[in-house]
Amino acid sequence: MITFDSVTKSFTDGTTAVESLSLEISSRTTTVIVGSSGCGKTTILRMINRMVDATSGTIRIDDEDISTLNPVALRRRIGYVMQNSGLLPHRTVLDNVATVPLLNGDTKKVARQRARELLDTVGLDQALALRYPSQLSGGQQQRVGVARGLAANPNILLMDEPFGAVDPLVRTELQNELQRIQRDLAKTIVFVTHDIEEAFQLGDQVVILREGGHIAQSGSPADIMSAPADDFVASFIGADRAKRTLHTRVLNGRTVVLDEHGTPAGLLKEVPSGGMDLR
Amino acid sequence: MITFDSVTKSFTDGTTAVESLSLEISSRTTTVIVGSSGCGKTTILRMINRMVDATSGTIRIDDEDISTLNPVALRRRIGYVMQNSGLLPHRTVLDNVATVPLLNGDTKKVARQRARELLDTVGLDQALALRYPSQLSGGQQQRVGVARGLAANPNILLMDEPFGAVDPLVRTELQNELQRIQRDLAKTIVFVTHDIEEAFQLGDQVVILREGGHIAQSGSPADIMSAPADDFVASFIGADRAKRTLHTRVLNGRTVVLDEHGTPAGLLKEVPSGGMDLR
Amino acid sequence: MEWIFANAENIWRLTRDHFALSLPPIVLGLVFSLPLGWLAHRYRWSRGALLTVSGLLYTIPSLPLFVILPVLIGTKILDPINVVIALTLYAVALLLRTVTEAFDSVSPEVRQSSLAVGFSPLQRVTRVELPLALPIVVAGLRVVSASTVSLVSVGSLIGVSSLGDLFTSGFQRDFPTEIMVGIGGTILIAGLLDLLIVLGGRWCTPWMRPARS
Amino acid sequence: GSIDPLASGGSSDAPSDTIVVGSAGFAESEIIAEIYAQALEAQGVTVSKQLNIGQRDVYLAALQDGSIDLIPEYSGNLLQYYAADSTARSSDEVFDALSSALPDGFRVLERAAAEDKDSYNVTAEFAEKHTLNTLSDLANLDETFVVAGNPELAERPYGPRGLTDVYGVKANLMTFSPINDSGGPLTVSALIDGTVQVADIFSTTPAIAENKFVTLADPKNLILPQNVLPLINSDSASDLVVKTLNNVSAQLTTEDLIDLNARNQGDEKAAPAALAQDWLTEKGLLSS
Amino acid sequence: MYSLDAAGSLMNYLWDSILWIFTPAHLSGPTGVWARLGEHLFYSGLSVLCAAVIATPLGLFIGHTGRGRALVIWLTGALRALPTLGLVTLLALLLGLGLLAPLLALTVLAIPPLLAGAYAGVESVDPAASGAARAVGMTEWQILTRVEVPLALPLLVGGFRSAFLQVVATATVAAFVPLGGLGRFIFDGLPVRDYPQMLAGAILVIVLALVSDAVFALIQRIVTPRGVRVARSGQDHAEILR
Ligand SMILES: Nc1ncnc2c1ncn2[C@@H]1O[C@H](COP(=O)(O)OP(=O)(O)OP(=O)(O)O)[C@@H](O)[C@H]1O
Ligand SMILES: Nc1ncnc2c1ncn2[C@@H]1O[C@H](COP(=O)(O)OP(=O)(O)OP(=O)(O)O)[C@@H](O)[C@H]1O
Ligand SMILES: [Mg+2]
Ligand SMILES: [Mg+2]
Repeated sequence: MITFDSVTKSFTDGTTAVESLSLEISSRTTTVIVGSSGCGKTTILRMINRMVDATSGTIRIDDEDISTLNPVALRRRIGYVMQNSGLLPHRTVLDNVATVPLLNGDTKKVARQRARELLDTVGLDQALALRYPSQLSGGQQQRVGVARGLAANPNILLMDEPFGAVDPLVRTELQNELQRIQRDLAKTIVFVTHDIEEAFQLGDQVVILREGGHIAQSGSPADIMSAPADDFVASFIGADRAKRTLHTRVLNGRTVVLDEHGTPAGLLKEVPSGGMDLR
Repeated sequence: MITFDSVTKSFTDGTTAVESLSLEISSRTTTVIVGSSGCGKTTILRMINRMVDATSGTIRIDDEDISTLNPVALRRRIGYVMQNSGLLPHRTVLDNVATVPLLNGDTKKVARQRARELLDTVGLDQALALRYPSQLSGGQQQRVGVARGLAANPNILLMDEPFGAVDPLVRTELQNELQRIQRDLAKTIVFVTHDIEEAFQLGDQVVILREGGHIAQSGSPADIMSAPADDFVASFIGADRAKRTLHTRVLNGRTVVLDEHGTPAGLLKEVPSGGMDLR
Repeated sequence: MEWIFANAENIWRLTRDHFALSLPPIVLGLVFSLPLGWLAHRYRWSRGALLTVSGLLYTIPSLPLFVILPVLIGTKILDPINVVIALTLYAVALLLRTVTEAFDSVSPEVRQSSLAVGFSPLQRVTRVELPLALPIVVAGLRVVSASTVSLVSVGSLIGVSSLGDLFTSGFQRDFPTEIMVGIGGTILIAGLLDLLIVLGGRWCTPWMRPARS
Repeated sequence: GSIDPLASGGSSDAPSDTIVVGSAGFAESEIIAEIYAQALEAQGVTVSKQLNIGQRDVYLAALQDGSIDLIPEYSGNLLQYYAADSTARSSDEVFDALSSALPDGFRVLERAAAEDKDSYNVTAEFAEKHTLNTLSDLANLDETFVVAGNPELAERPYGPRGLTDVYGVKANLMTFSPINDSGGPLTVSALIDGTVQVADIFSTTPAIAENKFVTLADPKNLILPQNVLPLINSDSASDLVVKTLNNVSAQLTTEDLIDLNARNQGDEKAAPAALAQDWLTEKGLLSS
Repeated sequence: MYSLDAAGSLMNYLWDSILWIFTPAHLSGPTGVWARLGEHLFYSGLSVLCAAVIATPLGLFIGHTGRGRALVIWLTGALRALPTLGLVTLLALLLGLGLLAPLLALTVLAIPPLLAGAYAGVESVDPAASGAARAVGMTEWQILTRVEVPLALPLLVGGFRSAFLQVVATATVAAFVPLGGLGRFIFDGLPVRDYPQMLAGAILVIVLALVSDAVFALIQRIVTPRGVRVARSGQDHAEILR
């Protein structure tokens, strides 16, 4: 479990990126932090592995105050995946993934063996192992990034808009892949995005932020969709917009779900007979 | 009307980007060409204003073979909007928009007057007129790009992933804005994207391409959604995927539409009572 | 032509001397400018000072520098070390800016990611920043090498022999062939060093080799 | 000499029984230095060479700091360097004065008959037009004229200032044009094409005769006698060395110099080392 | 020990040479400091101008069309390796006394930076900007003159800046063949080891170089299109934030 207790971060230039944030992130689930640009998502994430140090307040990992830990050692036991993969361009795919085990003192052989296994885990062809990052497609690079994040076999995986730069088809693929991996490994994933769709798809828990790292609402996707806490959330998730306001129409013998623009969103599986209130 | 008649484009390095394409693009509607990366979308678009010349076949605009036209003159009567706006960084917003009227021989005064009107058309504050592109947000830059595309009052507007680089919220805003403008101006818009959602939202007509500029299916969004031509199209529009397979559930007293992952897609407006077949 | 054969031994000796004078400043220039360049890249306060001083150094005309150095550092006046030191100063002056820019050019993303992965500060410099700065450094080194080889010949004016001897002697004897041989030799040396640098650079940066696919 | 820039002292650190022969930055000095060097080598002396050093001030400093041990010199100029106000005029006077004017640790050996001195030359036409025979006649010129010479001539006692002081040449009519080729081809062509009217050219330069230049006579001995002689670091002047060099000086004549220079600068472009070898062979000085 | 001595003697020499410069007899007249400074500027300016006439159009052409890139790289490399001393002596022999030989040698020296500046300037223009210009119907000439050149100006002027700097410093070597300019002080001082005079020459060259560098820096600022400058400062800001 990761606990933020009244955490504030002010930068030297006076910007207060996060103000008095308290938050609990449960273990072995995916928590998605979502919010628009500049609202403090990256700052929150980086405070967890001390790439950014909090100005005040306490952050605990399993009840251990991280400010007492050595930052370099801390980072080596937390996975980190970022946008544009952040791979080291001068090292092969294999060596990129093997970086963390090597830093942790594994022998070259062991580290590479581990790296090869991880390529399988993230669904990358072993044939790519000796390529350099620039020789991979954007989607492949992101997979390598995920593999590197998992290399130290960390309990915690921090992901900062990891799929922000790849095209929508590949993005969907990577999202599905992440869900598959998470079913197997059950890490504590903290995932940052500004795409509410992505947040809803991936998050067991979704935290919607407004400016200054203030929490607007947090909860499960369905909860948030059905009961937005306020107008900001409603507008953020698009509940008040034509796109979220759906109706159905039968076409070519199938029930198509359309939004108010007439844009099709999908096909309805069963006609709901009143539906069942899960509450 | 724009007509492609067995058009092929091979580049000097041997890549055949478009092979024997025949296509009709109706006037005063929006045609969206959608396909994954490298399938030839940009090439098709650029053949229309002769930034790329076809290797064989004929392209006609209103029955006029464009290969007989002067390319520079042709381009001045066709609007073009591209990703990252392609604005001239050393000219102010106003001068960027005024570029085309000036090239067409308007006086500076007339051109600027026209440019100011266009800022209104695309919903940009006049206060921004004297700023430089770098002083605008990504979304504002794209609006300027659209304004410039409209500046020569062209019949045809070519748009190459114009909203590909802005974040999802702004993107939605720009898409809505484009639909509003199109309702007023009714241009012949050829719009390229790799986002099927965007294609469905904006297109009167959607052309789905596969590799090599081959048409997989073309038709209205609802048609394509309800009757995908083949597996490729079905998979491309996601009809076979969990995301497109929707069901409803009542939560907090509202009917939420969910996909197979349980990700909410929106709220259902009215419970369909059997629906109405529009065919 | 005849003259060349008759004087082959002398030309070869001068070529060797020229090469021997060119190499140390290039190597030393690199050795000094790497740490200094990193300093200038890393610390804002040092950047202004270092870049200004190196800019100033570069404007000193070579001849007076050759002449005044022995007076300043107590070397003998015909000692080739004077030329080596002076050319090393120029090499540092030229390279410092390039090295600084090379370190600047390492993308922030890669920096962040190396931080996140848990490299220690020293490891980040030696294993990430330095290798990634190399391609630009190599480009700068090529310029330095060409200009050093060219400047060595000025040493002939103060009695440090190199292919430049052929310039002064050919000039005094109205003998263009001799000068052309000197120029040819200089270009040859420059070409050879350039080749070495390019090959060395390639060897050090295997990730730059394959074309992007 | 061979160069190892990383060795701290360069070639001057050669073992002390090695004699480093230097030369000034012009061909004749280099040829004579080669003659000295090869003659010494023939007698079994270990020799290394550091030729083409530059002008007097530089190579004397090099002799002073031990970079070189031996260099060919010219008696008059050397005397003027150490005793600018010396009144010595004849060849003997100059040699005697020189021997006492030298700083400690330096000595000169026997002088050769061979002489090569600065000389002021004009073209035949110019001499005829203004009836110029001697340097005194320059005082009668009433138009501006340009004197060419190596840059340092401007500072020398026998330079433009000397012309004014000794011969009364009008300083306001005379400008000095520095040409850095020691009276070489550029100076010669400048004289021919009229860019300059008077040129300082070494008297042993073949071009004087080739171009029928008129060398202006120097009745007042503004330019001192310039016998070629070895200037040596006293510690290096062993009996064998002294004897060998004196043998060389005994045979070296002005005609020899003109001849050697002609072969060096003319079409043959013979290298100094080869010329030295030819001369030594001819004079029988290579057989030990 | 040495360093103390060295610093001390350097100071003495510098002081002597400053005194030398400001000796009235050395300041004026046809061989005085002012005249030499003027000559130096004249030679440098003229040769950079000549080089610009050759290199700038070539660089712009190559940058615009992308054709001949290999040529530029090869040419700048080869020209850089040409020893100025060799070139100037050779040309003096072939062309005789006068301005032409040193001027040519300096022109050759100035070509690589000018070529690189012009070429890199155009090359650095965002292809989106030039592509957009083509799309709105500018002719190739209009694209070059209205888009690429304005955006390339900072680098273009940068090329002039380093060319001029190099020529100012190297014009001293060209004084080896008879030429005026500040190199005169250096070459006239060299044979007689007149340190104050030589250093005076060096100091004057340095001052000239620094002043002209500052002037070029100013020009560079002025010609940087405003929109680009704004973007730059934004970037700087972002950099500080990292
Ligand atoms: N090193 C820094 N120095 C000063 N201010 C900073 C720094 N890093 C971030 N900020 C500021 O803090 C705020 C939050 O930044 P942060 O990067 O956490 O936002 P974000 O939510 O990740 O945004 P994005 O979606 O654009 O990545 C912003 O206003 C940003 O400008
Ligand atoms: N100038 C060119 N020379 C050679 N090949 C080219 C050129 N331009 C495009 N291609 C190739 O033609 C094919 C189609 O390119 P095009 O740019 O039209 O694709 P696209 O559908 O627009 O892709 P994207 O979504 O990435 O923009 C690709 O394989 C591309 O590599
Ligand atoms: Mg962020
Ligand atoms: Mg495209």
